[in-house]
Amino acid sequence: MTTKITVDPITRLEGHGRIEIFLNDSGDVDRAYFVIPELRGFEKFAVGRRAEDMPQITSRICGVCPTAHHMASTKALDDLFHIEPPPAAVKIRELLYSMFMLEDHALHFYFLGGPDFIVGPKAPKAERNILGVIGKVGVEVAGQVIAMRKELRELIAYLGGKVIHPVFGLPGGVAKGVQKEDQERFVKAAESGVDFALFTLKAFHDLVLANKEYVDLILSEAYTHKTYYMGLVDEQNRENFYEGMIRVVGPDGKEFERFKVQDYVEHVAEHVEPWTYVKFMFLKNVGWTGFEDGEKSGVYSVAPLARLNAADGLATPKAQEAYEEYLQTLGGKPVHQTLANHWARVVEMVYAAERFLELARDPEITSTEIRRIPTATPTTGAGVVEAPRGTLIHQYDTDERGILTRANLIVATQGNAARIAMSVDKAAKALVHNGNVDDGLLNMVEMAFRAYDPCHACATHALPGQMPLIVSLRDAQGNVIRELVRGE
Amino acid sequence: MANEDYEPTIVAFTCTWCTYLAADLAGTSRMGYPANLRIIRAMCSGRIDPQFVLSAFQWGADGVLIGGCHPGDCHYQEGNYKALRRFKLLKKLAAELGIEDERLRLEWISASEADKFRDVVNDMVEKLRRLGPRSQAQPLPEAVPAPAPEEAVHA
Amino acid sequence: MERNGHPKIGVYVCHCGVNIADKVNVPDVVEFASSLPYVAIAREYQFMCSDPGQEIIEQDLRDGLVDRVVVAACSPLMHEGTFRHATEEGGANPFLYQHANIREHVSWVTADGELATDKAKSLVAAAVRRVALAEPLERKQVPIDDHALVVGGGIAGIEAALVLANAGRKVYLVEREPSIGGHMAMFDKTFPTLDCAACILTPKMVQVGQHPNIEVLAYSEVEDVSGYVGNFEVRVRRKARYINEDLCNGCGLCIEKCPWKNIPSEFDQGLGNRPVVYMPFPQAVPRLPVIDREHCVYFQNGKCGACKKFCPRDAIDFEQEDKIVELKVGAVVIATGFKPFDASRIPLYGYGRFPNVITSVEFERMANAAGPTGGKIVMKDGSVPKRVGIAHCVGSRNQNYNSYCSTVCCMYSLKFAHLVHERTGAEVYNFYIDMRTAGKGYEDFYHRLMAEGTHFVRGRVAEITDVPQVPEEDGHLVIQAEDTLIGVVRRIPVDMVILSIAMEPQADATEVRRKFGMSCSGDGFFLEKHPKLAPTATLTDGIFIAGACQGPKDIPASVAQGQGAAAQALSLIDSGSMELEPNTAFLTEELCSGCRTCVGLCPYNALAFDEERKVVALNEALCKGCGVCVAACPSGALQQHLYTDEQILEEIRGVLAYG
Amino acid sequence: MPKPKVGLYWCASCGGCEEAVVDLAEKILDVVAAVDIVFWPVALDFKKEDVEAMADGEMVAAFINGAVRLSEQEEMVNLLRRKAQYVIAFGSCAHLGGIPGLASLFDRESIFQYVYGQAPTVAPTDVRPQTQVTVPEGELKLPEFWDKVRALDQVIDVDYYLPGCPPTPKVIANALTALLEGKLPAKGAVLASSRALCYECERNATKPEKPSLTDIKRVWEVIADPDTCLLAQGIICLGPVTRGGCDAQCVKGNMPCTGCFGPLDRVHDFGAKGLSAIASLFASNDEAELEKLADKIPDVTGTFYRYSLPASFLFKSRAALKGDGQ
Repeated sequence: MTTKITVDPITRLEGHGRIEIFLNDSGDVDRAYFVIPELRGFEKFAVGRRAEDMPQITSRICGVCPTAHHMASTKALDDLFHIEPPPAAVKIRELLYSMFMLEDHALHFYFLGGPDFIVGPKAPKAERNILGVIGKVGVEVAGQVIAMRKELRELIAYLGGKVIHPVFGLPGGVAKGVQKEDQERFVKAAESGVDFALFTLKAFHDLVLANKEYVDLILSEAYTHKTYYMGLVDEQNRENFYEGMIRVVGPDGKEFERFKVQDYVEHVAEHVEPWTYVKFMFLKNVGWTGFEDGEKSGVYSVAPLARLNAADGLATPKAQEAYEEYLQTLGGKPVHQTLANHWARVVEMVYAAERFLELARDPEITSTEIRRIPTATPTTGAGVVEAPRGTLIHQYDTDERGILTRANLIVATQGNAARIAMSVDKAAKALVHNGNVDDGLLNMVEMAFRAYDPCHACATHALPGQMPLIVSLRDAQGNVIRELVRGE
Repeated sequence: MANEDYEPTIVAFTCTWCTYLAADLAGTSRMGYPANLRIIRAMCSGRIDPQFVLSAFQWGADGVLIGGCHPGDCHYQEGNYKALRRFKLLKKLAAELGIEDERLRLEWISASEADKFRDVVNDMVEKLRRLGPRSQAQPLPEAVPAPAPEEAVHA
Repeated sequence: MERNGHPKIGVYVCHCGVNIADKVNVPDVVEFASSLPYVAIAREYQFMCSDPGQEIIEQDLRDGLVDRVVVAACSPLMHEGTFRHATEEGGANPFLYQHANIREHVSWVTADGELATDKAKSLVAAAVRRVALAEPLERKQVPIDDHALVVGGGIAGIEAALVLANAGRKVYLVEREPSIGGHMAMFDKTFPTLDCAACILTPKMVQVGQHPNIEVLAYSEVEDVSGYVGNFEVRVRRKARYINEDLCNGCGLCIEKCPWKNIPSEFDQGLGNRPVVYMPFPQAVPRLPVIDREHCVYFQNGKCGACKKFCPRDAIDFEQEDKIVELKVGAVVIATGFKPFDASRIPLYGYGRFPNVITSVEFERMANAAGPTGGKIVMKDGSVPKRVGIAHCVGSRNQNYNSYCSTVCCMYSLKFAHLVHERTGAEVYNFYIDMRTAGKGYEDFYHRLMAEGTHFVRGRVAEITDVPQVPEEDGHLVIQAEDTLIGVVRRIPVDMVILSIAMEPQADATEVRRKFGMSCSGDGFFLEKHPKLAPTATLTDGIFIAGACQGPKDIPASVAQGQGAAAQALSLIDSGSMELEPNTAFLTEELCSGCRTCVGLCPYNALAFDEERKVVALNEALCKGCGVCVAACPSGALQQHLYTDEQILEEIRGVLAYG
Repeated sequence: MPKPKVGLYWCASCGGCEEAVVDLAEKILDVVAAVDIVFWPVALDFKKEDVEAMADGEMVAAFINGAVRLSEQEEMVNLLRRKAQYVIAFGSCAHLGGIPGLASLFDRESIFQYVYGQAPTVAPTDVRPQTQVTVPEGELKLPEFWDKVRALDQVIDVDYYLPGCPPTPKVIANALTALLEGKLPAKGAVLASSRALCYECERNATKPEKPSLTDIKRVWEVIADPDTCLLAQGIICLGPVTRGGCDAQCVKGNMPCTGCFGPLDRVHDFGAKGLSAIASLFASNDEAELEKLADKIPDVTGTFYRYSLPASFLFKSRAALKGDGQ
């Protein structure tokens, strides 16, 4: 029996995802646990607060995707106060939201998740970061990434007051609109956004799809799970980030159910495990049978891969093209390969950019009709958006003054929590044998969950994909025989 | 109240021109009242900053009494009304935080109302005795003490 | 505390003889004090306020043993000044001083010695913590206006005005009625000497009227008062008399010619009539008539105008309107007097039902030679009473009305008994609870009356009725009372009853009190600064009180107070300038955001927004030191000298840190 | 000469503070050029042991964001305190407790009960996360979830504070410059404006000379004029109470200031002071009227203590009592 090696006491830092791998006597993986050791209780201290404060309070759940929480919360307020925002307000909200999705996806692709592919999974760790990406795609592109991110965030701040924790959302509309003289700036940003998204798509082609090794990796069984998939769709079942019906397709790709967010309690439920603070989402109408694949298991998945599975198409031309090619290459719907998330994310970038441009050009966004004042008594309300990392639901009950009596939040990453745990377990089982592991394993395992771009800021503190990972191997007696750690 | 020999501490913020004098008059008139009261004098009840009230609670007061001139009698025209404005909102905060009604009082007591002053003190002390120490009636959480090493859980 | 380096605090605990030491374990407190941070010395002494007591403090300061002082003794309102002075004498800034009140707030109100000692300790601890944060301050000097205002032209006010005027000060005397004189002008004789009121009052009224330094503002009322000690600004409403004061020479022709002469005379308590154009009484000062607009036909339909036609100097001015005059004065003497008790509030006494039940004030007018009956004491039908009852304590010493003793009733009732006896030979019955004749020569007067054969029944009058129970009561008023000396209820038939009614605060006492920032005692009379040591001063510097507005009292007492109050006002304004308590607000401009939260809160407009510098500007000269703006200032940019947030928080810590 | 070493660390935070650093955009490159980042768990692969290996005070500065909620955090910040010459509380959570500090209103039990029991979507179960649990394969552990949230200076000595939720790039950049040029103010300073927000707010010009509140409007009850002082429009804006330096971002978004930059130097309790200032503006002396106005501010706690509950008089350690004046 090897003696315990402690590679890294960053284990002392809570709020980090943790993987505990138990080996059996033969040194093979018995079970790998993916542990999220943090909880902040937002749903509890939301009680007693004024409803109108929720968009700002809940955005503090996550400083990376505050806009998603802010928007889901704002939409919950529309529902709560029984008020329909004027068309211009809806467009301004979606305009801002498209910018946010584009910017967030770009951040992940270039800075966080992307390096695995662009630089290559086998590349030395030191290169697998933004600098490595720059090396591959060239400095001016990196400059573009930074410049575009800056411009998009400035425009978000223009409307939202602040880019981190914006303040524009109100029941029945938005607090601030677009000045006529500034519309051109939005259009310009959108145009370069589209170019940039297409460039990124091309880069993905050249660097990833052109490389058989990568494609094989994507398609490999170790990274495949057959689960249900969830996403927001419009009337024609095309993907939508901002509004629509929640659609669930089965492992067979057929529609399983389609419902309004107000009915979410009838369709989704949370499973509690004693060894992690995160609650695992599952489909109520299938039931929880454990961390399992297949249509008998209520486990479902969210985020880009899931969204493209749940939708029948995309509402903008170039994105639709990219979508079709994506399906072709991966053998049609549904796509079960976890690593395909990276590709799906690029496809969504194109959609976000195109939608951004449509709205930026729309004359109505400069309208001053951006608010309706609620008159009905607030009761209960639910709101949903597609956060970069999946379907995000906020639901509030209030008293007649609009003071919260109950809050329930279904955070995007929760939707993937079960599948992430399974992916990690599966990768570990596939790669660890006879108790021997190497850093390669670590990266492979990390890729298994990084593909989801899990925003544990929403449940923990770490930035997406940046979550330092600790793997501890324990022998049958439960002794830690090896600990491996990934910072970045 | 479980604890028989429990004695509440009350901090009173009083206006120089009325309630403080009422307290003096209670003295010159040898009116007896419980020793639980600690008077802090300001020129006007309008000087009493809610910060003072909360700090008094934080630093161990079981009750806080603010004493001002009767409406219309303020030596500075309307200082006591300003005190009233703040008191109304402060009361709401106290209620939200579970600080019982009996613990925070605003009373108009003129310079000649020594008896009223005594009665208010008696009444408040009585009620607070029944209520018991705030720490057990409504604990204001202390900062969490550093856990002993063995209980410190490491992931 | 670092701000003051390492302060050396001296703590001095006073025994106040036994007043403190009896309850508070002084040595224990001293020992406790010496254990406190920054305390260099803790001492005790019998009487800290005595010269040797103060000398202890001054010596410690001079010897450099201490640089800040705490005295634990009586109320700061008693001796804070004393010890600040001692601190200054010792060479330190007087405001590096903190007072702990362990007498009024501890030893005198706490039964248990241990608890008292504990409480004293916590107050001392608080004072020590607070004085450590005390900052040296300069007192501001303000000039004092040497004009004085006297409010109320009764005997007290008259006396005060004369004292001030004779000292060469300009005095404004404001009187609500058309003439000065007050209640005393209505009286006939004064006890116990029985000299006629008019004879002693009138000369004084004349002096006032003619005094070059006195400006009489009769038929006028104070509208409002602003400013502060030494610099009051008073607005006075001069009610329209419809007489041009400059032209009128008081010949009285208008009064004579006025065809409407049947208005019940207020001065005569409605026992006699007066014309619409009238002077309240012949010796009125100023000698100016008034036109009673309410009853004047001219004002009703423009007819008549007889007075105008006949006035040789064309002094009648129907167009006249109320005028507001603004006065600047350094000191004010309030002598607004009292209001007679309304006897109809006691139904059982039948006042208002029985024509021959009259009040003491009505009797005064009746007995007055210048009065409605020319001094004859007669019943409503003009006949002379054979038996007269005098009921004492009507509205006094009675929980239902006024629990206090009006102090003068016994004496004037005796006076009445004498006058009735002297002028009608009637049998007189005095019904009293206790005979209170404290005062020089008063008891002799009582004996004199007993010798004159006045009947004294010891017992409060229960009822006055005209329902006879026995034949001899027929056609008479019957006074029923329990004679507590013999313990039987007696019914005494009389022809006339005089009710000795109480003295009450003026109906508008509260209004006046608020105008001048005074307080009232429980009975509603104005509150003196100290019941023994400052009976004519008030809690508001520069405002003094005299006479019955402070509480029931007789003429000599009122006169004495008038003179006393005047003397105090005089010593104030003669000092030419005075020091203000430096407890004003101050602004740290670098912290001010110009949010203006404070601006609307200041009642003295000491705060304004400076458009140039985009911050608030504070005019400390206008600040009175209430601290309302300080409590509101969201930046903490406004603070108050002697009461900074830190100082008060430190005191709060102090009272809670111990025990 | 070697570049000054700095470390960044997060406690209980949302990641927004890290994003704020990234948002320095091109400035970040100057910073990276000027300093040597030796610890930044979120971005760089340095380990605690690397920190332990440092000499005491080897780091010039440690920037710590997030409130302190767990024993591990306490341990880590104590370590950083030893290794850094300056500890800088970064952002509202470290400065005052922040929005997660509102959790201090409830105890762990009630939070667990709701999250794992009463929440409408939770499948009925008695299972609760355990700090120590035996699974078929062995033992698993979770960190303890403490009752109360603490601001950084309630755990360790703090030299400077960078306010804001999150701090704005300008504020961060100024602080870094001050640090690098050795132009830091006196210890304990909050590195932003010394005046309240109104001073830098363009709308302050439109405020009346004597502001007062005759009525109070909640943000959704009115369409706020985009140029007029929000307080003058009856909307509770905490600009007067809140430290400036953010360039009135929220107000530019036509929404009121909610106080994330915290109190000014001479204010001891943000919420109490804000309450005092706002209530002082109530335009009435009538009890009933005042009740009405006060009722227009439901959730007084959340309104005035949104970012500062743990640092308020309500939650400060009573140990402060025995100490000398703050």
